Amino acid sequence: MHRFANPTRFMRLSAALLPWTAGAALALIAAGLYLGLFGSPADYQQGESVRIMYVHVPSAWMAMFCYTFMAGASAVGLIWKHPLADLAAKATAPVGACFTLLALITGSLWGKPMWGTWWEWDARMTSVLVLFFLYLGYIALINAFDDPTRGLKAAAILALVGFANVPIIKFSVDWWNTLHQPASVFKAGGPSIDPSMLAPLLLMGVGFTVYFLWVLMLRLRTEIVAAKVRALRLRQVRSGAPATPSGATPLGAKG
Amino acid sequence: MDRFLSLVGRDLHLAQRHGFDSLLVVVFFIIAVVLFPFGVGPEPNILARIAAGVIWVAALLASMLSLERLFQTDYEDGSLELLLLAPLPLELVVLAKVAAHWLTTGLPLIVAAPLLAVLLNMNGAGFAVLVAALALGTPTLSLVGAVGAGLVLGSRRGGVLLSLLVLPLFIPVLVFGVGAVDGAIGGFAFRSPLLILGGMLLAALALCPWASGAALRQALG
Amino acid sequence: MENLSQLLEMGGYARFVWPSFGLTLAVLVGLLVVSRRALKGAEAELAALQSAIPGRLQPADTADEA
Amino acid sequence: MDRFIGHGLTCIRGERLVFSGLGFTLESGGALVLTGPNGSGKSSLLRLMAGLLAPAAGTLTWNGEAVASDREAHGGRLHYVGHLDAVKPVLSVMENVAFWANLRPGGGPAAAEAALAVFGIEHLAGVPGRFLSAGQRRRVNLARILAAPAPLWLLDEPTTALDRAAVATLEAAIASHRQAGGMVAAATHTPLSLGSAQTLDLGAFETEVAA
Repeated sequence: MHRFANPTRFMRLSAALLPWTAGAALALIAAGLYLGLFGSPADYQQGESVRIMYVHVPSAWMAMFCYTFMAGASAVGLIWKHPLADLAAKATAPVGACFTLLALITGSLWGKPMWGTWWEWDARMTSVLVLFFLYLGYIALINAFDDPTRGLKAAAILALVGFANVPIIKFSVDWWNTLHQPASVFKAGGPSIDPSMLAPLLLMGVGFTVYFLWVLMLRLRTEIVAAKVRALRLRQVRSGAPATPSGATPLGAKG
Repeated sequence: MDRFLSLVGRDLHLAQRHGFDSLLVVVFFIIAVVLFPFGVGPEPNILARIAAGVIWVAALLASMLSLERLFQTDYEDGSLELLLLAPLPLELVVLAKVAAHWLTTGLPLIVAAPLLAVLLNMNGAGFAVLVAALALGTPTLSLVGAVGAGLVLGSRRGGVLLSLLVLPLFIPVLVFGVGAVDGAIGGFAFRSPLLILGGMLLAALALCPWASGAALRQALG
Repeated sequence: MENLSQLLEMGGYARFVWPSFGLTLAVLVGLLVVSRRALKGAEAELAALQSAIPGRLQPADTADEA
Repeated sequence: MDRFIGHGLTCIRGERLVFSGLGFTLESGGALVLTGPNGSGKSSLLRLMAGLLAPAAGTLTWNGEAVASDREAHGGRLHYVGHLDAVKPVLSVMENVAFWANLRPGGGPAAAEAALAVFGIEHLAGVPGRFLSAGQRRRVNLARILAAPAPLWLLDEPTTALDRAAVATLEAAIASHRQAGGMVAAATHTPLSLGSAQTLDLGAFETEVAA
């Protein structure tokens, strides 16, 4: 039973883990950046511009990973009614949206020297763009209600509906793309990737994942503290004690 | 089944008593399409090239506009609570409301579409496929939209929010709807996009009433 | 010195490579700063409220489940 | 003999724990009056009993069977009157009542007509809902529950906007419903005289705020 889900365990665990994730994320990303910028060769076709890959590809991975994580957390929240899962989904959304935006912008910066245009309506970029819209819809829905738990529940359903749609959207964008542009100028990455390029890529990928956990814990702690603040304000209102001036707080639905 | 039909009948009856406000959606559809020649110029070749896409995009926007009211009035006047408590599955209630919504908005769009195709100088080969694709696609739009309409109940800014939630989910219907028409005009296969549209309709029929029901339950809980 | 300028030039792709890395770092650092600040703000508000409410030191909501 | 039992019910609305550990037993012919200050959860309990809200903990059973296991069956055996009257402004009084009656077993136009007569609004049968006063709308909503039989009535402030005479009519309707083996749960802060009713004071189940 998680009815009165007790966040103290999470608070204790995350407090212990925070410094470690922070250190690991910084170290991994720093190592990845170093290898990516200094320790890896330029591509024989793409020259130095291939280095954009070391931020672009991990961002795109994280864009997908965060959405999957968000949908999974939403499912846990809907099925087992675990409030921490709902909050985790909520805390993930802005991080995922940031990674998606980065994937789009760095992709565009990579596309300009490679394809000659800032934006190519190729299947991958287009489906990432749609993914970005899905994130925006989720964030907008979760913030659209005066009662925070109401937004969490609605957004959880949306996350699952969106997740079910991701493969359909991907499929239709692929189909549409082959119909409209039979041959793409750019063949992604080539058949195999040199180990000297794989190392920074993987370092950045793992680094971004640990960074995500770091920010997720920070945001989740914020949500829990904010819930406590709301609970205290509610008690203040009910007991008739004088309210402290700062910030109005939405109250739960009336009984 | 009787109860299902009486639910559909009630919504149709309500639409009729409201003087078929929903037909305004068709007027919007026509105006939106008519704007394009002013925007891109009156050259027949260009218009013919973009006709299918313009008609589909306008149909998407038109059916989205009308979705906001799908559950809203019943939510505001307390009818939705009573429908939730009616002795029939909530999924059927959703399906009945979607059916009535499609009959009052989707169907008129299909009727108006060939007329607009003429205005846009669309190749005659595309007409029948356009109607078929709309007939398969617009019910899917209503079904997917019903999920969004349930989710935004009681939120601030329901209408704008609904479009943000629902339009990305409409993209597959748009892709295959336009694909079928362009295929018919260009002389290549239009059967497979039509079949995919049909498949999406079946999947939406199976899943959306359920998701929409879950949305309604949490909206009233 | 030559190495550095070579690095900065990025084989002529400098204006694509550096913005990519710069923007990525800026967004990630920005997200982190915003998240941390929100946490500090919430914690400060909680502390202010807890000291403003007389009586129990430990609020009921951190107590174990009933 | 039907039995409707709630056990160990906990209700959380938003982030507020409204009540916890609440129980009740209703049997055929019984009545339960919910009292308590504003926000103590009278409406929430009625919505919980109707199945509109899921309890955060605890069970609701009807003749020993969990209510949550078959929502449609539970919906079929209850009438719920909430704060809103569910009267469509463009439909006539008769159409409004007949629609809800037709959705349920044992309801129909004849029963709808009789129900209108009970509440003294048969002369309004052809009038569209938008012309009705608040009191008339409330009577239309109450006529709805007479138009199709259901053993359990859940009434949330049913006397709102009603005059003395209409309240007396409602009391008589409830009495005959109970005589026929029905049961009633009602939240009210105006006195509604129900003979031999149990009273449940929700103020007693009020709990500290939950996070």
